Amino acid sequence: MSRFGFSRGPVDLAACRAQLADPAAGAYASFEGWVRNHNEGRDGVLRLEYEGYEQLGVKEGERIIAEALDRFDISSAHCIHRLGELEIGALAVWVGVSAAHRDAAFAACRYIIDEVKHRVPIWKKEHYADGNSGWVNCEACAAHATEAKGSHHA
Amino acid sequence: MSRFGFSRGPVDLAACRAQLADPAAGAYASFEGWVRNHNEGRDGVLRLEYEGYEQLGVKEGERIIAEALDRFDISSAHCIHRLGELEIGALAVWVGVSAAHRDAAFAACRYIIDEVKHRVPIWKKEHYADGNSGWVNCEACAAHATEAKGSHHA
Amino acid sequence: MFQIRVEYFAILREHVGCTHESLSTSAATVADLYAELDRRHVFPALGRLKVAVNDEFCDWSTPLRDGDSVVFIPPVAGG
Amino acid sequence: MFQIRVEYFAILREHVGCTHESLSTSAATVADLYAELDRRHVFPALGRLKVAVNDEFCDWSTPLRDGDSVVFIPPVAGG
Repeated sequence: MSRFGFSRGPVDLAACRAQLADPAAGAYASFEGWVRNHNEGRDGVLRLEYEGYEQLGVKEGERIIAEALDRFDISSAHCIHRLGELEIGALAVWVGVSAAHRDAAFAACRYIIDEVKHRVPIWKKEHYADGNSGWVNCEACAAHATEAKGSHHA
Repeated sequence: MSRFGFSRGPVDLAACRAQLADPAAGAYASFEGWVRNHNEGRDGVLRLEYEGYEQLGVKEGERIIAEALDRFDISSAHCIHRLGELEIGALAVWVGVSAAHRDAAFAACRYIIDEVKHRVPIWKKEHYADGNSGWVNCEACAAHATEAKGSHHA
Repeated sequence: MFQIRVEYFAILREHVGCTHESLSTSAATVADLYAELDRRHVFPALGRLKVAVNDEFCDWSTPLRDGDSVVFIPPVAGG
Repeated sequence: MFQIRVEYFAILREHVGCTHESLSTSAATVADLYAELDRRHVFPALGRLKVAVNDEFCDWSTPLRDGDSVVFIPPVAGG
């Protein structure tokens, strides 16, 4: 069973959580990313659109989960990321970790969400109340980096 | 509505989580304590029994939630602790925190569970496969502290 | 002499054999009350106990008043 | 000359106007291929791009082989 996955429909949180059950686990830490109505000081976010490079994304996601299992004393860890259009308040990403003790559960949960955000090829387009939209982390680069054009692989 | 509570029946996690919804919240961190089949190196835990001093417990729990809201930049935080007999795998305690950003959500969630474990008057009796049972954190004291008898308020 | 109610939880409840008792005492402080009850019940040694009066944590030096409700709090173990 | 498939995602997909293209090229490396396509599409400047060949991350100096599938990866923003 895969421990990292993409989902184009709502995530069944109870089912996700149940997969981490373990009679030796005394701690369960989870993290959810929710679509919020503001980002980097800009209000009026109406909805988000997530796009993923799925074939590479699931491999990188699985590597992150494997690293977490290797680095921390945990029982299991799973992560699911939504793709497609999401409204404010919707769940965008879920991470769940079970462990004997809470130190490891918290540390692994934090590790996974941090790595997923930085390494898994997922892109987020924000749609604003004023009718504009933009790809997060890309538009600012595109705007500021005209002079650096061509240095993409420096 | 109270942000810390005791429950003598199963906790409705979906309802608990829904209470923390906030359109400005991009992060939700939660922690659950599950009844595990071992404790402090001792295997064969069959079930647990939680007893609470409820009148003081809800006050202290509310104080902890208020401290978390004061110390961390979070939207909301709730905690529910089970009382009574629980089987292995059952949820014993749930903490949920929503926030704009994940740093604060994780930090506040960790703060709340740590403080609840240390400060809220709840006691846990373990029942073992060999027929023995014991109050966690009390039996060892009782066994080792005979010579220190009477120094309870030193 | 005044009336005090004492509630027992967990290991102390099991040791004493009841959830609460009402008693007349002339104990000046919470610590004095504990010492008086310890002579009767011979409480198990539990390390650092806390104590609450009228459902709030308090110091062992807190003076007792008529009608107070007292709880001796063994080491907790929530979560 | 060999056949290469290039997939586009997110801001690059919108810029180029298609999800993928197949092309014949003599580009020796992934970096050379990017430069060749940049002349045609004039990609937006995106800071540090990553690149994948056959669904694995790789260096920009990776040599291209016939039948390779290439993806240029704009800055990601999951979560």
